[in-house]
Amino acid sequence: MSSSGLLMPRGGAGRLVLPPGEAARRVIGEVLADLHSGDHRGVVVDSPPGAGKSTLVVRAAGELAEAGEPLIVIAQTNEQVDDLIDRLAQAKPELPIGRLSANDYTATDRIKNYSTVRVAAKVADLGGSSVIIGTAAKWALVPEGRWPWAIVDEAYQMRSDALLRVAGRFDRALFVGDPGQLDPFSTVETERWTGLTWDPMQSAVAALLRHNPELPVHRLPVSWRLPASAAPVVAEAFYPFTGFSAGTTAAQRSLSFTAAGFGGGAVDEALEMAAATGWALYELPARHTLRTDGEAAAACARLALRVLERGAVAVSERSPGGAPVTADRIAVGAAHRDQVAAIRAQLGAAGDGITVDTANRLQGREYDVVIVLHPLSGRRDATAFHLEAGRLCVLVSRHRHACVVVARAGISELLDAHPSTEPVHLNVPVRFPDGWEANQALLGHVARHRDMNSTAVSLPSPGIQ
Amino acid sequence: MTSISMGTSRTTAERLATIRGGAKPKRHNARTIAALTRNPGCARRAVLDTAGVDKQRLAAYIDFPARFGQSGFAIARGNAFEAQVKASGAAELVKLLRERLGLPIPEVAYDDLETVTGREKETAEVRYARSRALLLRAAAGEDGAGTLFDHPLLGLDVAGQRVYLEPDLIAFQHEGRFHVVEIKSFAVVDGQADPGKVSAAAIQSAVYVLAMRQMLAEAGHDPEIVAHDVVLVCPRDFSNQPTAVLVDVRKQLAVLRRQLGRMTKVEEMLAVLPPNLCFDLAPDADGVPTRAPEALVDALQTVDARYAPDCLSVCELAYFCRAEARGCTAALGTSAREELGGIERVETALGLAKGELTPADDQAEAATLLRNAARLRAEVLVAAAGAAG
Amino acid sequence: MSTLTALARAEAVAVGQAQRITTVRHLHVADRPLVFIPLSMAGEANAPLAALVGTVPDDPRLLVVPQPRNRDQRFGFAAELAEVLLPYLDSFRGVTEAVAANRGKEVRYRYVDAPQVLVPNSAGIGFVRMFGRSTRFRRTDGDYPVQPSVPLLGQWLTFLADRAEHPGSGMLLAMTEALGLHWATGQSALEDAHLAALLAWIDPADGLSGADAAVVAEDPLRWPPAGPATDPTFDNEMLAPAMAAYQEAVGSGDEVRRSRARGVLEEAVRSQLGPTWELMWRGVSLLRELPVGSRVPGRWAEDRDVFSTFTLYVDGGGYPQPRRDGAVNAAQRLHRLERALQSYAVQRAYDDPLVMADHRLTGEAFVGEVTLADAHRIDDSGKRRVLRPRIQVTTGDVVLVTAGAVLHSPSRPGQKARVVFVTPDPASGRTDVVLELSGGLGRSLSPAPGSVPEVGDRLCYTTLSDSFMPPGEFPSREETPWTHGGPPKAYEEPVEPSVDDAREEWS
Amino acid sequence: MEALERRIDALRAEIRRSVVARDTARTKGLRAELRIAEQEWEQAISDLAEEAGDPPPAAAGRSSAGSLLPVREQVHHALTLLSVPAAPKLVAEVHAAFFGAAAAGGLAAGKLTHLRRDEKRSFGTAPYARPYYLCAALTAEHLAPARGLVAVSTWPLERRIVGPLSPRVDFLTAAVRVAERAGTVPAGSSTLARLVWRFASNIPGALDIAGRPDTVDPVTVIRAAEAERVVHADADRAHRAAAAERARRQLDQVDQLFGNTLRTLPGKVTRRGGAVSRGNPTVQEKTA
Repeated sequence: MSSSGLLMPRGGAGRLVLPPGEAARRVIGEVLADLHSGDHRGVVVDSPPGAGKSTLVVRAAGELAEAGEPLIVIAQTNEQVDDLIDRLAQAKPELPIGRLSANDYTATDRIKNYSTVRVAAKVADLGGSSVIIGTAAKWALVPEGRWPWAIVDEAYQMRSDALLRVAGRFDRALFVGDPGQLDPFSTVETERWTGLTWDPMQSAVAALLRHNPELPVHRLPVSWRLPASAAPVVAEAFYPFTGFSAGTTAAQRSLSFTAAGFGGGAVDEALEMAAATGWALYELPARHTLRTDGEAAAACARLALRVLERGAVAVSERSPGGAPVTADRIAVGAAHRDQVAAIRAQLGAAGDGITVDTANRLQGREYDVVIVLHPLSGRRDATAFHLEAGRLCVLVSRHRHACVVVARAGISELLDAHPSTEPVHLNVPVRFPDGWEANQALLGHVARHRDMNSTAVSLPSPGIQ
Repeated sequence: MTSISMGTSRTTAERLATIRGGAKPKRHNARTIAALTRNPGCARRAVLDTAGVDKQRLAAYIDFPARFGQSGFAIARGNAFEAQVKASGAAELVKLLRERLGLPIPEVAYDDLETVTGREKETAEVRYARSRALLLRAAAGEDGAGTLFDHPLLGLDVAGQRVYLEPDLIAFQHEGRFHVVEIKSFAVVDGQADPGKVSAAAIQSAVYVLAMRQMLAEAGHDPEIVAHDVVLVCPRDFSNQPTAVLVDVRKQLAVLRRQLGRMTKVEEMLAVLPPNLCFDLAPDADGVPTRAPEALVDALQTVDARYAPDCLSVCELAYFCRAEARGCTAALGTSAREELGGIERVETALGLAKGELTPADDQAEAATLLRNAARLRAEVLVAAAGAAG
Repeated sequence: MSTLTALARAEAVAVGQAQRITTVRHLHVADRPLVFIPLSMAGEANAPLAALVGTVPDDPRLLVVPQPRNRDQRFGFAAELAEVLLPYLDSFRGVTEAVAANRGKEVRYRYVDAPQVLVPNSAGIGFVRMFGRSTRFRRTDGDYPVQPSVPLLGQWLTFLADRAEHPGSGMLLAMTEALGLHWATGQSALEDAHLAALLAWIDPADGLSGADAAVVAEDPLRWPPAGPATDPTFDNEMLAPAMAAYQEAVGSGDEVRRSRARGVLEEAVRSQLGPTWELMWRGVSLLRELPVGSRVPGRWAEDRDVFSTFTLYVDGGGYPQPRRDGAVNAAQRLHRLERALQSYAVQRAYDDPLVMADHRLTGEAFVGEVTLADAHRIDDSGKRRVLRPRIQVTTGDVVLVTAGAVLHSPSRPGQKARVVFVTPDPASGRTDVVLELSGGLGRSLSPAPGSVPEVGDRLCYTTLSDSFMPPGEFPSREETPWTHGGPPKAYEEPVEPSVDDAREEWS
Repeated sequence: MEALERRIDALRAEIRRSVVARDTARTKGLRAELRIAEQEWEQAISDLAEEAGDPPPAAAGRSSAGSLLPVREQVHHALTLLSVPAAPKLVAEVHAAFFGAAAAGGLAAGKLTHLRRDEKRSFGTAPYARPYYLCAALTAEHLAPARGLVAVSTWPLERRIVGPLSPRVDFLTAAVRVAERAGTVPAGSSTLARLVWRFASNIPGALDIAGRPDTVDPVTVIRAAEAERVVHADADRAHRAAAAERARRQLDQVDQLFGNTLRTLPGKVTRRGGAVSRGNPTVQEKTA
């Protein structure tokens, strides 16, 4: 446990003793102090959504490299690798950076622009780089070499076995990630390893801490992404024991529309609600549907397009004068790939540039406005997949301004009738929050942002029993 | 329906007594309370359980006997193991608690709460009072207030009724903190046990934790002094030696609180049921229920069930509900129903797939999917038959 | 469950009989499988009660443990089982074949056939695993010595149980799962775990619908459960009295009485095992009737490889498998299982158009006709000119692949097809997909004959690929990193049977 | 004969069905029928055996089971060795370890439960007619018979009374006694070694590192058990003495030996909680 825990607001905002900027700075200072002290083989930093994880990684990498400590960075996807290189190269224009890549990787434009960045498939070809960055999958193929330091980014998305394969490459490591997001998974179903501290199917951080419980765990206390309207809600539902607060005030962020809503009806009402309060529930009549519920997909698309049509403008600490919410600042999130395909089809050419993706692939991303197709919408019964707290957490924590949840009525009843028959395994730490509880908590909040006059209430609602 | 005005003049308890009829109520215990969490969406089960109807007898009488039953071997083994762990002042348990939870050497006091006065049969009230007195004394942190309490009798309010629970367990207290110890005879082999059995044990233990917390809270103590970690004692590997594992039952506690809270909604459920609804199994002189099976079947059909194949392993009435659900996609399992586009009936799904039925508005998407599937299936099977022939 | 399988279940309900969900058989059925039906004692941790075992339908061997709580009898059962199983395993250690290894630089040998053990259901596999666990660490000396065959049996049972976890392996199969892989019944997957009910749907008795036949099959008095758990009323009403009578007869010292009581006991358990024995062989012949998939022999060859390797290990006096996998072992095994699972799924789809249809329905594959073909197209945009033929495939299937995706065709392994354009035609409901081909075209700038599909060809393209995936690298056990507890200490991963194992307290 | 066997099979099947159906009346009737059929079958079998000239099956076990006298002696031996009230199972194990399980009929644990009732009846008709009686241990709180314990009447009341610490103290005392005796037996049997080991494995510091039955050292066991007993002894002794004093004042001869079962004693009124009055009292069936 680190002393920074003392600064943590318990159960949400409101009790922060320090201004957010100062609280965050202190934690980062403690993290760096722990790194430099050399007292620990590993340091873990839990970072809630938008709490400045990348900033921390870039800063730690820069400081370690400048101190002359050869360093590797292990990320989980190629996109994350490119993101990190982009930010690090900007922050440290002199720093020689190596990008370890697969043979068939072609550097993206944003990487090509940096003269300090070299790309190669072998470590030997990256000599002279102070920092070498690659994916965990790529590092697993590096048979030798040992660096004094590693930074493992998105460590909660990494599986324990992936860490096992790369851990021989470093003496000490900084592990950074968001514990509230989706756990890694395997296509193989087996209980062979459940209960083992080294169960390869758990997250890398879980394995690390079960073997090294004495390692310091820091928590970044402030979300710079989530607005004041969302941080307490997300913190309470998904980070019940640690919490975090918003780095900005309600006054610093606002969303408005330049074009008036003509005949948009329920869609416009939902958007107005979202602009005013940060949340909206766009509720469709109760019905059991296919996963690819056409009506719901259409609603998601309509909402996203309407944000563009109405010329939404976002005012924030970054652009106090307001910036237009362009297509690349809008995302639609869903649970399944076929839902994504259905929504994309509904968006058509008008929605070019709007991101539509599954929760898994939205992890770590950020937008101004996010439309969420609720994973339980239209379902007759919930499965562990649909109830997973991490999935919902990812979906409702991507936005800087507003989140509109699209759902069919009846989710609350569905949750009530959900049987609790989960098997229990010995010696497996219980994961919190429970998906059921988290779903109830979030739904409870969002339901207050449902305009009773909106949605297609004129249609008869069959009701779900 | 017609009952709403009637319902107001009768208390829920009377109403439930009518439903039960002349038969004695089936008693709740930790297992039946735990069972409430298994299919909370089923109104049929909720009504029968709340009224205390003997579902197994009912199911058998209408010719859909449940296949439950416990082997005498399993019962004997369970009792023998429990006796062994509790023998000589629970010597084996003391050893495990010393090893697992660092119980200090002086903490060995053992109070047997099963007998109070040594009589063959003691009333629940007497036993409950003694359990309560001793546990509260321990909660108050009195000197020499005891460490191990065997067979405490606990009480819990279920649907507005007090239910007594007799755990086969030992409540154990140290430094003002209570733990529930649950002794089970399934094996822990190399640190793993049957997850279904652990799950059942966890939810039963949670019932006891809840009951103890309720008792303490009523007496003005902090309920949280009953730990959410229960001590599960099982035989290790293939031997008879006990081993102890801590099981975190926080999730189970949340589930129980939720479902017990829901049970008060039984009034709403009863309000829409016929006022004369009755599942009377009272027997005549020959031991045969006086009501005809057909009448009971009729009564059952007035209460909606929510059948899923999982019910077969947990609910005594499942075979009846399954027969009733014949031809429903639900009977094929929840995932099959989902894959069939949530269409209720099998023949509808097939009709839509073959294009023989015109889909209703809300079936259009499912119909497209089913037609596609049927087309592919037919195409491949015809080709395969052609190749074979 | 896929929509196609769900639809087949719906059809089964309507027709009253199980429906095929594959066009071929996806597993190997041995010429001489060993059928093994274990029963265990209720309430005990995997205590064998009885078993019926054998390779010939009309010659099952009955093994009975008159007092399952008795330790000596339990290992006596193990020794008896070893008497059947070990010679069966040995019987495959005759003829070997040479296999090229290490890119043809080396040769290794494998047996031309391998054992196949069939149990009724997945709980039967669980029994094999647990019985392997309880026997492989037994010692042949010291306290409670067992016969040398017992720990050996334990190693083999553990080996088989591990193989059963391996997707696509056929060395230890559960009959319910083998049948369920090929037929969809009109009941739920949960009910399919009941062997008698499952077979009642696949092969209902004359004049009965599958549903009615299954209800009959569920009556434990007519069709006793296929084990390892016995019916509780059987335990209480038949087995308990028979055991007690046997116990008493033993106590009486009267040999005649003892053997009579044993006869009663054997009759009782035989009555529980016999019906399942018949069902097992009916299942075997139903499976044999299916035409075998073309990639099945390849997977069986892998089984034979693994069997050959393990015989060498056992012959060399290898230690019994550890109780639990160590950190490195666990990661390696997960990697192997994931690879096997993926390749098994792809192979089944490639072998079987009905399985591929699942992927067509979800848009991961499509079947269509080649409507345009430019076999000689040269791509000269790069450093050197390369042959990149293009074809257009027109399909009525749902197409969800997007431009840039790389597809494969089961009938043209080794050739990649990159999606160039996808053009749906809403009017006809058909979609044109333009593909650019690479690989498998020969070495020159003009394609080898037959290497490019021609107009009119009907082809399947899919995102599934069965190309070789190189295995991952792992640290050695001694190099287990500090993040995973460091190198295991000797006592954490005991590989040798310890005195502790012999000393376990028994009832 | 075959018809009889078929009938037995059919009856068993019917019983299984009626058990599942919870049809108790029918099950009872069927069981009675089955018993008769089985007796007929037994008879037929022995008739057959006699016809064939086989000797009639030995009736071993029956003859000795009729008398409880030897069992009584055995229990007395074992309890005297242990010197503390003990559960029937332990009594049986101690007897088997030291005196062998030779006695015909054995010391089946179940039998001992009946024994206590037998003894009480005997004492009631002719008090002190026997040199000792197997009697109850008494709970310190209510002076009621303690569940599942047997004691000897010649012991002082203090020893027969059990308070909360007594089970542990008695367990440790028994461990000492058993280890002492085991130390005097040359090359003790493996049953004895296992008994000592079972005690030792629940006492801190009583086992060596190997922890095996064949390496248990009685002296170590005694030392470890004594060390722990000292921790609890004073409190336990005081508690027992106070309760014994109360028993001598309040109980008659019979109750002093067999426990008070008729009333709750004055001075120890059980508090009746307010929460007890509602609902139907339930004694839950055992969950295995």
